[in-house]
Formats: sequence, C-alpha cells, structure tokens
Amino acid sequence: MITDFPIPQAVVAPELAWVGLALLLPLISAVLCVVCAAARLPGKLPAVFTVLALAASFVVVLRAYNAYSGPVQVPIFEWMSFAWGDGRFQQFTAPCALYIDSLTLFWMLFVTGLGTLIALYASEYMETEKGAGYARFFFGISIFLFAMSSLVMGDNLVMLYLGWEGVGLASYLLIGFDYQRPAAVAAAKKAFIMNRIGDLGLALGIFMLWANYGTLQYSQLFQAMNAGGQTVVDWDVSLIPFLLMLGAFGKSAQFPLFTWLPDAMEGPTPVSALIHAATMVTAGVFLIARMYPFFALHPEALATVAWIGGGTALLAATIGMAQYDIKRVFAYSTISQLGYMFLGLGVGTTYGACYHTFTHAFFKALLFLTAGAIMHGFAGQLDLRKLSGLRHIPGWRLVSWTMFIGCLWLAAFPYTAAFFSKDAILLKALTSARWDFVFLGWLGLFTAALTAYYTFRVWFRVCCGPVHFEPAADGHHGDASHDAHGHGSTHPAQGAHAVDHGFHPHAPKWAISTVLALLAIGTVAAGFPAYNEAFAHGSNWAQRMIAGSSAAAGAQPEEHAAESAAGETDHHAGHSTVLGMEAHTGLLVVGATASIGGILIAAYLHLLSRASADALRRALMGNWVTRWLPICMERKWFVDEIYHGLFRLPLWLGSQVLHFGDKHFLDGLLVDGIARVPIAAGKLFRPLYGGALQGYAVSMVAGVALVLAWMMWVWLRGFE
Amino acid sequence: MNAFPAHALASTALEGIGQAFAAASGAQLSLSLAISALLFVIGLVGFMVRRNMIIMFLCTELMFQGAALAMITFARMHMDVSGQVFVIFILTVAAAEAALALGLVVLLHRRRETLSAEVWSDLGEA
Amino acid sequence: MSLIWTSILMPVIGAGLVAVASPRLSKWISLLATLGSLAALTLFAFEFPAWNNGQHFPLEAGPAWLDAAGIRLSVGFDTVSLLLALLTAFLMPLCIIGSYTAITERVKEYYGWFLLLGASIILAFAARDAILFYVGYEFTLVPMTILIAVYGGTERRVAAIKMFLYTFLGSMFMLAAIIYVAWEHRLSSGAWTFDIDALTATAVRLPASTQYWLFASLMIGFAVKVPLFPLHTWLPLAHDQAPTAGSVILASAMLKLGTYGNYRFALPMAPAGGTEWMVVVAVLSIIAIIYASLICWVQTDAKKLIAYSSVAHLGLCMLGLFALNPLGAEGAVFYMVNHGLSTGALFLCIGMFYERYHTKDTDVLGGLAKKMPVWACFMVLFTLASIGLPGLNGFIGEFLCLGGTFIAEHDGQSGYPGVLGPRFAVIAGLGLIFAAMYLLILLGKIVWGPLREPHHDSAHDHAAVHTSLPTDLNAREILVLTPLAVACIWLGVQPQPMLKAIEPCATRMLAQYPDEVRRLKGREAQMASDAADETNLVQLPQQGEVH
Amino acid sequence: MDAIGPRLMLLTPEILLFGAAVVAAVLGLSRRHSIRAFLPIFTCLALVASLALMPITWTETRANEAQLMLPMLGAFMKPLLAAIGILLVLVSAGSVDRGFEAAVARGRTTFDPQRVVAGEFYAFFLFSLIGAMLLCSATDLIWIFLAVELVSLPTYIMVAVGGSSRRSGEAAIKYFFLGALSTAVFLYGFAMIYGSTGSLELQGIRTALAAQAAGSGIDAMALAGLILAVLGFCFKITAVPMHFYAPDVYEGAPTHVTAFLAFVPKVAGFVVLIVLLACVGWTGHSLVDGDGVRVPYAGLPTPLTAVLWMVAVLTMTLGNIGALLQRSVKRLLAYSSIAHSGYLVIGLLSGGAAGIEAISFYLLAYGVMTTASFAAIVALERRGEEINEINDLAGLRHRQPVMAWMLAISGASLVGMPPFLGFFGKVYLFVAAFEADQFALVVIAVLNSAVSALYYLRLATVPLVAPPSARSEEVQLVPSRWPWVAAVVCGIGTVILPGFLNTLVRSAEVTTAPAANTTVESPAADTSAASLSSAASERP
Repeated sequence: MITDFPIPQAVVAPELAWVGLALLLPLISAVLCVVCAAARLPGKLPAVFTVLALAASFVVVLRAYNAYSGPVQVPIFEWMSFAWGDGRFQQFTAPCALYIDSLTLFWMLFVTGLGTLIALYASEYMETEKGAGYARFFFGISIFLFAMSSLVMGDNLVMLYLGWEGVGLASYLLIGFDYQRPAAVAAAKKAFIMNRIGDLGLALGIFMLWANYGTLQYSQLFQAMNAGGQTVVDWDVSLIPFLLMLGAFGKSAQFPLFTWLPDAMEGPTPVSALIHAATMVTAGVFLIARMYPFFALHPEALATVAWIGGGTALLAATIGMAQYDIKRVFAYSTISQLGYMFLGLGVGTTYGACYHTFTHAFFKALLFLTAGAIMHGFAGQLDLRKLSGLRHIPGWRLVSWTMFIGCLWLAAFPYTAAFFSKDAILLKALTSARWDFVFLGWLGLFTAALTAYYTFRVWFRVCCGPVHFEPAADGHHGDASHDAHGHGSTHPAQGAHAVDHGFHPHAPKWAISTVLALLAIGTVAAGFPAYNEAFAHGSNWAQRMIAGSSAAAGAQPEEHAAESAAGETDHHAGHSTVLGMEAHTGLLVVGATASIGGILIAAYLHLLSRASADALRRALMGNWVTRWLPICMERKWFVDEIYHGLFRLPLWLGSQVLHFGDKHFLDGLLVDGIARVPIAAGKLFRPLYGGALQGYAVSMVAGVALVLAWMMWVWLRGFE
Repeated sequence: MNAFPAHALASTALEGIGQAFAAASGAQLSLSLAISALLFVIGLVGFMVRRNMIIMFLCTELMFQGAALAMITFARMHMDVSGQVFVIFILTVAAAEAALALGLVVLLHRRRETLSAEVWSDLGEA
Repeated sequence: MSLIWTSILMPVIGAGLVAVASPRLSKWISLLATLGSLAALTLFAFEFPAWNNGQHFPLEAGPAWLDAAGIRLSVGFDTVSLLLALLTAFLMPLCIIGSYTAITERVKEYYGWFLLLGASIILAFAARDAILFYVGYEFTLVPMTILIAVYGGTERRVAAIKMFLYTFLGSMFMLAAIIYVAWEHRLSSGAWTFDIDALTATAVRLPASTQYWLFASLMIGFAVKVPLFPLHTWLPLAHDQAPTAGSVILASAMLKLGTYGNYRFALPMAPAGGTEWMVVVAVLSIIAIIYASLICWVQTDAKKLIAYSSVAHLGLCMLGLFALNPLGAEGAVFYMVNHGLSTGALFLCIGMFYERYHTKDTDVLGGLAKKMPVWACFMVLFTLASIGLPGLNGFIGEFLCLGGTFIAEHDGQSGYPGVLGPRFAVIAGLGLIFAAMYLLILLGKIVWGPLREPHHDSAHDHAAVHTSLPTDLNAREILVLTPLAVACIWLGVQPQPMLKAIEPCATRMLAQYPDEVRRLKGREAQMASDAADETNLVQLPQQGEVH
Repeated sequence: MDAIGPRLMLLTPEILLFGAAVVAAVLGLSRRHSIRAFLPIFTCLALVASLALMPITWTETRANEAQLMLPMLGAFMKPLLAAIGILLVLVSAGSVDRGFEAAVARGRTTFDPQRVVAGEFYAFFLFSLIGAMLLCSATDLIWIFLAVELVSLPTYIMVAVGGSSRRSGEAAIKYFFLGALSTAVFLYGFAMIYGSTGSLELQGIRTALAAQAAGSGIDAMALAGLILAVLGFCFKITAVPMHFYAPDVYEGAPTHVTAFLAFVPKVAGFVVLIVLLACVGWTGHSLVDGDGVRVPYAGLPTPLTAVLWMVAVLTMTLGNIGALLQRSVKRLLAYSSIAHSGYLVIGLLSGGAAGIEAISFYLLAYGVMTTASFAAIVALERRGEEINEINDLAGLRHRQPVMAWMLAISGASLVGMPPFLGFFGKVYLFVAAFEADQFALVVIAVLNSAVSALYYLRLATVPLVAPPSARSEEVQLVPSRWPWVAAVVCGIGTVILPGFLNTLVRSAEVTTAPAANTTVESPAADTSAASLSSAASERP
C-alpha cells in the first residue's frame, strides 16, 4: 500500500509566528473569563470575550490560509527538550511549535468557524445562568478551543497529546457544567475516564514512535518515512498503528469506547453541538489522517479501522432508531457518521473521510442547535412522544425548516453535500479490490438507509402532525435552569391535543435564529467543493486541501482519485462497476434509493399513520422470536451493562478485597505480628527472673558450667 | 540431698579432676589441686542448695578457701611467694565480707524472724 | 557554604526563640524563620554555579565533627538536592500560615517542632557526609512523631509509634550498610571517611555479590520511607492522624527523603548488585501503583485516599528511577518535585475544609462547590495536576517516567540499556487510568454533586461556630494556595529550565549502569546459550567445544 | 623500687578522696544540721578537687614509668568516674536520711547518731569510687582483686541502708550473695591463670601468654582461668550468665543507689576486662591447622572470642526483650543497662585500639544518658514514695514539663537517635566491630536497637503524650532541688556533647596510647618479689 508519493517537506518559518495567535487568543479569553468569575462581573461579558477571541482566531486562520504556500513549521518556545548525548536516540525534544499544512488549515477553518457561531448561540442559550456559572461555561469553551487548536496545529505528538487531554478536560468540565445533578457529574467522570483509556493507547504509541524513530516532530517523522521508512518492521514497530487507533477510537467514540458520547448529552446543548458533534470527536479522524503514512506499517491496520468504522456505524444506527430523546438520537447518529469517516479512512480515501467530517460538522451542529432551541423553548422537553406539530406553531417555522435541512443532509439526500462525501467513501469501498471492503460498502449503504429512516422519524414526529406539547414534568435531563419557568401551569395533557393553560413556549430570539440561519447556509455551502467537481468539473477544494498534506501519502495510488475528478477515463484499479452500471452512476442510483426509501418508510410510519408504528413495535415484542430486537435496540445492546459486568464490578470487588487485605492482613498480621515476636520471646524468658535468690544462683552457675563444659569438649577434641 | 551417694561422687570426682590437673601441672601437686577444686564445687553446691543464709555465706567462704588452696598449690609449683601473698589478701577480704554478711543477715533477721533465703523473693517478675 | 548553614540553622534558632516567646508572637517568629531559610536558599540558588554541569557545590569538606571516624560537617548541593531543598523551604512558610487557625492549644511547641522538622529535612538534603545525612534523615522522625502524637486525630498515638518504629528499623539497616561501605573504604584507602563521593567510588569497586547485599540493605531503609509496596502500611495511618501541616510536610518533603536516598545512595553505590534487583524492585513499584490505586477507589476518608494516591504516584516515580535511562531518571526527579507541590496542595485543601466541617469522610460531606467556589477551583486545579493533565506539572514527570520505562528494554540505541520494557510501561499506564478514576471520584464526591453537609448536632455546632472561618476561603488561605497553583502551572508550561538542570545529574548517577546492564544481559545470554548448548549436546556431540 | 614513686604519684587523687571519705563519715555524726546538710556538698568538693588533680598527676611519662598495662586508660576513666560521680552525688543529695532529717527538722525526735546514715553513705560512695579509680592503675592480679572488692563491698551496704524502702534489704541480700559467688568464680580464674603463667604481674602474665601463643598456643588451664575470670566479671557489667540479679537489685535499691549501681560497677567491670584481655592481647594468636601450618589470625584466641560473642549476643537480646514487658520504670532501666552492656561487649571483642576507644566513649555516653533518666526519676515522687510504675509518669508534661522532656531526651538518646550522644556511641561501636570483621554482631546489634526502640519510645511518649491518670496526678517534685539540677545537666549534656565529639573522642583515644614498654623486658619483673612486698605494705 505504501506509495512513493513523498510527503511534502515542511520548511521552518519563524516569521509565521502570528499564526500562534489562533492558539493564544482562546487562552486569553479563558483567563478573562476567570477574571470575570473572580470579580463577579454581571452581564454577558465572558460571552463577548469568547466570541471575539474565536472570531479573531478564525480570521487568523483565514489569513494563514491565504498566505499558505506549503507545509510550514513555526517554532514558538522550547517546552520540553533535553539531550544526554548527540546520537539520534539520545535526545528528547518536544518544543511548543506549530506545523501548518493544508490538513491543519482545513481542520482549523471549520473548528474556529463553527466555534464562533456556537459561542454566539450559547451567549443567548446560557443567559439564564447569570453570574459565575456563565463565566465558567465560556471558560470551558475557550479552554476547549485552545486545546483543539493545539491538537490540530501542534508540531509534535506531545503537543497533540497536550491537546488530546486538554479537550478531554474541557469536555469533563462542560458535561459536568450543571454540577448539581449527579447524573451530569457521573457522565463527565465517565467521559474523562474512557478518554483516558484511549489516551493511554496514544501515549504508548507515542513512546513506541520515539523508541523507533528517535523523534516526535512531524517534519522529522515524515522525513524518516520518505527516506524509505522503517526497514526492519519487527513486532514493536508494527504495533504503532494499532496503538494510535486505540487513541483515536477513545476520542472519537468508536466501538470499544463509545458509550460515553450518549451520556455526554447531559451537558448543555451548545456543548453537545460544538464538542460532541462537530469538533472534538473528529480529533480521532484527524490523528489517523495526520499519521496516515504510519498506518502502512502493518498490512491489516487500515482494514481494522475500516471494519471497526463500518461496525460502529451499523451498531449506532440500530440503537439510534429506537431512542425517544432527540439529543440521544443525534448522538448515536454522530457515532454512526464517525463510523463512516473511519470506514473511509480504512478503505483508503482520506479525502472522503475528511470531507465527510467537514460536511458532517455543519449539519450535525445545525441539528443539535435546533434541538437546543426546542429544549430552550419547551422547558427542557426533548421526548419525541411528547412533542409534535412544531411546524404549525407560530415563531417556530425557522427552527423546523432549518431542522428539515439538517435532516436532509444527515439522510444524505441525493445531491446534498453529505451525499457526495458519503458517496466518495462508499465508492472507494465498493470499487475496492478487497472483498471485505466491498461488503463494508454494501453494509454502509444499508446503514445509510437506516440513517435516513431515523432522521426523518425524528423530523416527522417533532415537526409534523397535530400540534401537541407537554412541558418537561421534572426537567429530568433538560437544562435544570429551564424548569424554573416551565413549572407554570403544568398538568399532564389528556389526549392528542394539548390543553395549554398558560404555558407558552417562547420562540428563540435573534441570536439563536441568526445562528441557525447562518448554519443552514453553511451546511448548503459545505457542498460547493463537491458541486464544483460534480457539475462544473472544477477542482474539488477539499480534495486539494487533503491531497497537499501527509494524509494523502500512503493511500491507494492517488492517480485513481485524481483522474476520477478529470472525468471518465478507463478505471484500471479494481472492478469499477457497481451493479453492472458504471461506478459513479451506479452509486448515485443506489445511494438515492437507500436514502429516499428510508425517508418514505419514516414518512409512512411516523407521519401518515403513527399508530402503525406502535402496532409494529407491539407485533415485534409479542412474538418471542423477534422480541430481542426492539429490547436490545432500546437498551443500547446492553453495552454499558457488559462493561460494568466485565470491568467495573470485578475491579471494584478486587479493590474491596485489597483494602481489607491491606488493613488486616498486611498491616494487622504482618506488621503488628512482627512487632509481637520480641514480646513473646520476652515472655518465654520471664520465669528466669522469678525472684528467688537461689534460682538466680542456679542460673548463674548453669551458665558458667555450660561455658566450661563447652571448653572441655573443645579441649578434649584436641583443640584443632 | 543427703540421700545422695556422696562418697561415690567424691571418689569419682577426685580422680577425674586430679587426672585433669595432673596433665597440666606436675603429678605430685595434682592431689591438692583436686582438693581445692572439690572445695570449690562443694561450696558452690552448698550455696545453691542450703536455705539458711548463714550456711550460704559459709559456702561462699568455702569457695574462697578453695581458690586460696589452688593459689598456694600453684605458688609451691612455681616456687614463687606472690601466690601466698595473694592468699593472705583473700583471707582479709573474706573476713571483711563476713562482717558485712552477718551485719546484713542480722538486719534482715530483725525484719523477718526467719533466716531462710526463700522468704526474700517478692521482688522479681510474677 | 555559610548560606546553606544559615538556611539550616535559621529554623533551629527560630525554634529556640519560639520556645521562649508568647504563643501569639511564636506564629510570626516561625514565619520569619522559615521565610529567612527560604531566602537563604534562593540566594544560594541564584549564585549556584553548578546548575548545568551536575557537579556538587561547594566541594570542600566542612569542619571535622569526629576525626576518629572521619565524619565531617560537609554540606553541599547538586541541582537535584537543591531543588528538593527549595521545595521544602518553599512549603514550610505556606504550612505555617496554613495552620494558624488549625492549631489552637500548645501552639508554641507545635511551631517549635515544626521548625526543627524543616531544618532537619533541609540538612538531610544538604549533607555531603553520610552520617550527617543520616542525622538529618533520622531526626525528622522525632518532630514528626511528636506532631502526630500530640496534635493528631483520634488514634494518633498508634499511628505515631508505628511510623517511628517502622522507619527506625529500616534506617538502622541503612546505617549498617553505610558504615560497611565506609569500612571498605578504610580498608582500601587506609582512612575513615564518610564523604558520599568517596564512599560511592569505593562501593562501585566492590565485587558484585557484596553489592547485591549492599543494595538490598540500602533499599530496605529507603523503601520504608518512599514507601514501596509491602512496607507502606504506616503511611495511610500517619497521614490520617497527622495535622494538616504535618501531612503536607510528610507527603511532600519526608517521602522525598526516601526517593532522594535511592537517587543518592542506593543506585550509584551498588550498580553491579543493583541491576539484579532492578526487576524485583520495578515489579514492587508497579504493584504499588495498581494496588494503591485500587484501594484508593474504595476509600471513604479523603486524607487516606490522598495518602494511598501518593503511594501510587511514588511507585511510578521509583519506576522511572529503575528504568536506568536518563529519560526515566529525569522524569523521576521532576516527579519528586511535582508530587511534593500537588499532593502538598491537596492536603492543604483538605485541611481547609476539615477546619470548617471537622470531618474528612466523603460519605458525609459533599458538593462543596456550591458553598466554597474558590476552594473548589483550587481543589480541581490540584487534582488535575496530580492526575497528570498536560499543561500542569504532573504530566511531564509522569510522561517521562512512563517513557523511560517503555524504552528501557530497547537494545541501547539511547546508550542506556535497561532491564524494564514496554510490558512494565503498559501495566503502569493502567495505573494512570485508575489514578484518573479515583481522583475524579474524590472530586465528584467532595466538589461536584448536590451539597451534603454533616448533620449539625449540638456537639458540632459549637465546634463549627468557634472557628471564625468564613464559609469560603479567606485571604490567608488563598495566599497559601496561590503560590502553589502558580508553581504547578509554571512548571507545567515551562519545565525546560528545571529539566536542563536535572539532566547532567541524572546521567552522572547512571554512569555505571550501561555496562552493568550489558554485563547482566551478557550473562543471561550466556546462560541461555548454555541451555541451548546442552540441548545441542544431547542431539549431536559438539566437536571438542570447550565451555 | 623506682616504680613505686610514679605509681604513688598516680594515686594522689584516690588518696585525696580517701581522706575526704573518712572526714565525711565523721561529719555525718555531727549534731548540727548545717554540717550534716553540708555533707553532699563536701563530697562534691572532694570529687572536684580530685578531678582537678587528675590531669596534673596522670601524665604520659609517669604512666609509662609505672609500667601499667594500658598507661593512658586511667587518664580517661578516672576523670569520667569523678565527673559522673559528682552528678550521682547530686542525685542522691536529697534522699539519704530524708525521713529522719525531716523528723528532726520538725522536732519530733532529737538527733540520734545511731539512726543517721548519711555520713556512712557518702563514705561508702567515695570508697566505691576510689576502688573503681584504683583499677585503672592496676599492675597485678592482687591489686585488681582488692580494687574490685573495694568497689563492690561498699555498694552492698549502700543498697541496704541508702533509702527507706523495706525492699532494699532483699535487694542487698541478693546483691551480696550473688556478688560473693561471682567473686569466688573470678578468684578461682585468677588462681588458674597464676597456675599456668606463674606470675601475678600483669606484664609477667602478658609475656608468659605471648610465649605460649608463639609456642603451641595458650594452654587449656590459662584459657579456662581467663574464661572463669571473664565470667566472674560479667556480674559486674550485668552480662548474660551473671545478669539475673540486676532487675531485682535495681528495683529494690533506692533509686539514687540504683543510679550509682548502673554506672560505677559497670565502668569498673569493663576496665578490668579490658586490662585482662590486654594481657591476652588481640593479636599474635595463631592456629595450627590440619597439616601443621601455623595460621595467624586477628583478635582474641578463638575459644575466648566465641565465649565473648555468645555473651554479647545473649546480653543484648535478653536485655532488650526483657525490657519490653516491664511496668516498673526501674526494672525497665535495669534491662536497658543489661542491653547496653551487650553492645559494650562488642567493643571488648573488637579489641585493639578501636575497641577500647569505642568502649570508653560509649561508657561516657551511657553514663550521661542513664544518669539523666535516673535523676529524672529520683527528682519525682508520689505521696512521699519514689516513682516505680511507668504509668505514674503519664501526662507528666502538664505538671513537670522539664522532667518529662529530660526523660524523653534520655530515652531518645538511649535508643540511638542521631543528634543525641547515644547515636555516636553506637556508630563508634559499629566502626570498631567492622574493624574486627564482626559483621554478624553488627546486624544483631542493629536488630536489637530497633527492638529497644519499642520500650524506649514508651518511656518517651508516656510522660509527653499519654493523658494523665488519677495516680499520675499526685506526682510532684522532691523537696530537694539537686536531682532536678542533675537531670537537667545530664539532659543538656546528651544534647550538647555531640557538638564536642572531637574533644571527647580524642580523650577516649588517649586510653590506648601505646604502652611504651609492653614488649621490652621490664626491669621491674626480676625484682618482682621486692617491689611486690613494698607495694603491698603501703596499701591501707
């Protein structure tokens, strides 16, 4: 798989140090937020600082993008570097520096762009959290942006690791933002610990890289790779991709370590939108894209990525179908889409994966923000069964139609941006030489249909049908802050039509509406690179960005992807027909049928006759053969319970035993026991001091006699 | 204690000790050395066995005399007068001890009517 | 030289003055004494010439204390001992300010003994003479025992006596080993001396078998103090019963005496013997990491939890030392300093809420973020520092220690082959996950979650009332925690100067180890090949191969 | 004849003390209370005067002319005995005849010379000290025998009469009889030594034994004699076979006498053992192995080393583990003194210059530490009775902080905590042990020190930390301030003296300045008869 496609060599450019501002600005706004909290300044000052800082860093990235000519390494200051010899393996350097190449810019553009929009959205969304809480929230957001930029723009893997754990910390602080609720605190702890497991894999991968290449800086690593890479691939070198993979799956919530993402929905919705949908979860994809050449170190490495990606996509889609909480559904859809991205990376199209990340970031953020608007308006109500007919309620028209756009993109409706990005992935899979990639391709298509079904299940349930809403009775998982005014005159509504005695959902104000509009436009705009390529046969901007970086190297011979952009010439790699038709048109047809089919089924079950959906569920539950399906899907395939049983319980029991052992056995028996030995010996000799004069005399004489007897015995033995 | 076959013990002890010393210091004086050793051992055993404090003191005197006799024998052997000088000092010191011992015994007798040493054992660990 | 002695004698004089001063005045005298000692040390650090060459300064021997045995009062620092001494001197004033309200009766004795404790720890770090080191190392026991026995919690006397006996037994073995090496030196060079460099030079030349026992007896002494796995049972009891300031100094300075002892005595003095022990001791430290982390998980008492966590953290620090390469050694020394800062700060935070609620039980108490936000910020910062979050000081030490262990087995490309390997690093890495788990559980119970306060029965009320402390931290307490927070962040962001300073010392300590390890591996390879030869001999007779 | 002059000069401090003792005996009987009260001060003055005389009289040249076995041993031991003697006088100042004097002061009884013992007590005190000092200038076995008896006889009486407690009689009787037994044993040992070497002169014995060693090895009789003598003197230093009396006698005797017993006889015992073993010599012995090849080895002859090794190990161990069970503080200190004798015997075994120096220095440290702890106990009383239970000392800190700290410091120093004097004593002993390749002994000593920490820590923490109980509330200071002064002086000594290690150790090294004429055939030997008779005549 290794191509001799050389990774472009970075040139050291200290004059570009101003790009470091993108890193520094969020840090400054974080410090300002701390000052606001300490000085208890009223108003939305923290929000202002954060939005300005993020906007400024977005401008900096834009300028950097304009001034970008080739990969650049920008040293800022020496963080960790020492050497105990002059040999290649006798120094350990991890400077605080930036490595700017097209992949970095591609990522930073949508990270900072979305960050600014969502920060603006949050300024209104969190307004009820006046005082220290408000500042604490925006402190978390700023810290997150700082960590994400250091992760993406870092010059070496230790900077990446700094960002990696930094985003973990930010997600811990923000998920647990509403610390009064134990569920939020537990979710935050779970998120951090699962990330930590992934981080361990990443750390071990970093050590192994240093052990084998002597350096952790990308430029030197890629140089080593270009110079023929590792000649002798023994066991510890080929383990590198798997370790990096473990880190990526931990952070991007893939199969083994994904249960923390749905629980992360406990956090406020802007957090879910920014961190758990758009930016942080893509860190795994970025890592594999950045270190793509190293995934050639083991033949089966990329195949594993593909399999896990495909598997997670299907698993998450099945669970997503059976959830009733809008944010949970979108969370599982995020996991499923991430599965697609890893499938893309696995089958070899880094362009497909990265572009899908790009488009997904936009429409998933849009969906989450609309869900947030609904929660904000309906006092924390997110249950599908308790909300419907949003479209007809005055003031909510914008929210429902922006949600519609989001759902269309998520369902990969033909000729939407997501369609093209998913198409690129599935095309590569279906036309690949390996049978398992083809199978994964078809699996991906089936999952696409499921995605379309559950996306529109949500839309039809919430936005269409009779107008009916019940405020969240206990604000069980919505923002506790909202239930303050939600309690008004709540009483369980009877029948389909809600009897609203004085409870009026308040429509979103200007900030949320403008952000939703902008994001909708953004989602559509995200498709332009694909439209440009598909219709106007121009160059695909995204493709150029990915091809210019290390992500491209090591993939399948790029000429296949490049020439596909230059129209239909003979495809000589793999069999290039899908279902007998030519690759592209074939996939267009199949993709369209999958997504439209899904939408139609959803329309039938959830728009036209809702009762039939419940009837279907009852039918499935009734017959014991198919009973397991709905139960498993609703209960998330019992993954959490399995983890609890497999790891948490035995460890907890083990620690109880150890604690008991430490206190009684090690401390009580051993230590105190040894301390009692001399006392026992003392008791042994006690009778000798009975007090009788002649008793002492006898002992004394016996002592002397013993010595003399020993002397005589030695003397008699000839004293040799 | 007196059921002990004293004479048998004495005879066997005599030749054993005599024989031991004979090898070391010339044949003819071995007898007196043996006697001195016997004196010492009798004093020792008497000290441990007899209850009466005065008898115990006498036994210590006996031990002293045993040592003195050995000293004289060796002086004779080495034809050196300093041994005998030593004995004179042993006698003086023994006399001093006697005075002291009887003083103590009288002091204790006044406190408790008995002369037996067993009475005095309430010090010591239970 | 005189600056060092001022930094040692200043607290002693302070203790003397405190004994005669009035209780109210004694607070200020002790504060001035500790600040004076810190000032003297920082002044010395500024003009310390040997920052980057790993040498000792000043080199000349001090005045003779006991000529017959060649004991001299020679003091001198190398960067490692200077950093640890600075850490102690830095924490002393903070502890004293921290315990203004904590200690209400027998105040004078408290400060007096506390100053003596600080003085003897600095003396131990400064000593260039083995017996002087032993005097400083051993005398710390007396004030610590009194601080725990008089000012401690409920069953304080048992904890104090156990600590004293445990450490005393261990250090007696160490004393015997030191005197044995001094005697070997006398045999070879004719004169008694206890100068550490001279002893190390002699010890290195000893035959491997003697070094084997030498390393063992030195190790026993320091393993009790570190505390390494089987010998750690005294630490949780001592921490649980010690007053806040006592816990801080016990955790941050006294445990470092154990690791510093390893760095200064055990490893350099017995390289040949040491390499055989390396795997055994590394396994012990790994067990310490996992064992202590698991026990932390089920602890309900905050202080005991932090005590077990320092057993785990120092297990990792020792692992770094036993990796036998500059990366590991560097990380271990860096870890020593940072563990002192972050764990000391954690104990101070726990002390602060103990003063307000008089309970350390996390079942009864919780959700303090609501009532004490400023305290919560500090608590979160220090917990994250000790979890090892990048950007804070814990990370660098942890990362380097793990890295050092990981690359230890590599066939010496880094010029320092070691006996450990990736297997050790992976298991130690699990310890990091557990570290995150139990510390976050602690945070989840105490800081986050709904506010749970111990029910205020009458007994409690009068206790809570009379502490004039406001609900959240007052200026004094913030003054105590801010320098620590700044230090944690500064060392996390800018570790470079300290790493550069430690590096020459680490390499100098490990000078003997590369060829010792190669010899050990050579022997193992030889044994392996012998085993292989026997099997060959069985099959086909070798042509006259002479073994 | 010429040897008498220098020897006489060496004895001037003893002669002065002897005079003082006689005067003290007489003063004790005077009717006027002021004179009787002056007695302890008079004794101290006498001791101070003798202390002043010592450096003048005991010079290097004079010691050599006197052909002593270890010429400069006295230069260190005599001042040590005198100095600690002064402190011991202070300790006993208030408590001799306390009951009777108080009655006379209150006028209940008129003064009756029959019932007062202060005079005799101080006289015997000085006699015993004189005995110990004389030992340092011993030149022959007779001198040693007489000096040892002069040490022990007065102590029997001091135990009997010193205080008011009725158990002192029992202690005295035990001490007397077992003392007499041990005296008999070492006398018989002396006889056998004389028999084998043919001379009572230490120099003579030394040359004879050296000749035997060079020949076919020291003969059995001499070895048996030496071993009997060593075992006999084990009584004096409370070493294993002969240590059984110590706990009872220390507990029974009044505490100020116990303080005396814990130090002076022990110093005397070790001086004698050093001198005797010096006759045998720690070098020059060799072993004829299987095929007749003479293999020289260092240290004492193997049987003697083995005996001393067993004595050292058993004494340390039995002393330490015995002390763990004690509830009485005096018995605990008794066992602790047994244990310390065990450590000191290591010095005997190591022998040579290092061993003797280590013993001398350790005796100094031991003297200061033990006197500090005994002084603190004497300074306290409960309802007029002396303190015996450790629990009576609970919470002493609240009422008598100084005494509590003195007990703690002496306890810490006895354990061997570094900054205090005891630690350097132990270090010096370990150094000596290593010199003689006695690694096993060092390890055993290390273990024993750790075990000793168990009960010394109790001695230190009970007064400081334990909560006061009903019984311990009644503990207060004795009317006389002198024991309190002695305790403070010794306590400060253990803390301050480590600062003057060099001066102290250098003085200890003096003990082994090479005896100028050990090898040269001393002129005095041939006229032994004449010199002997003259020496004997002028002795009192």
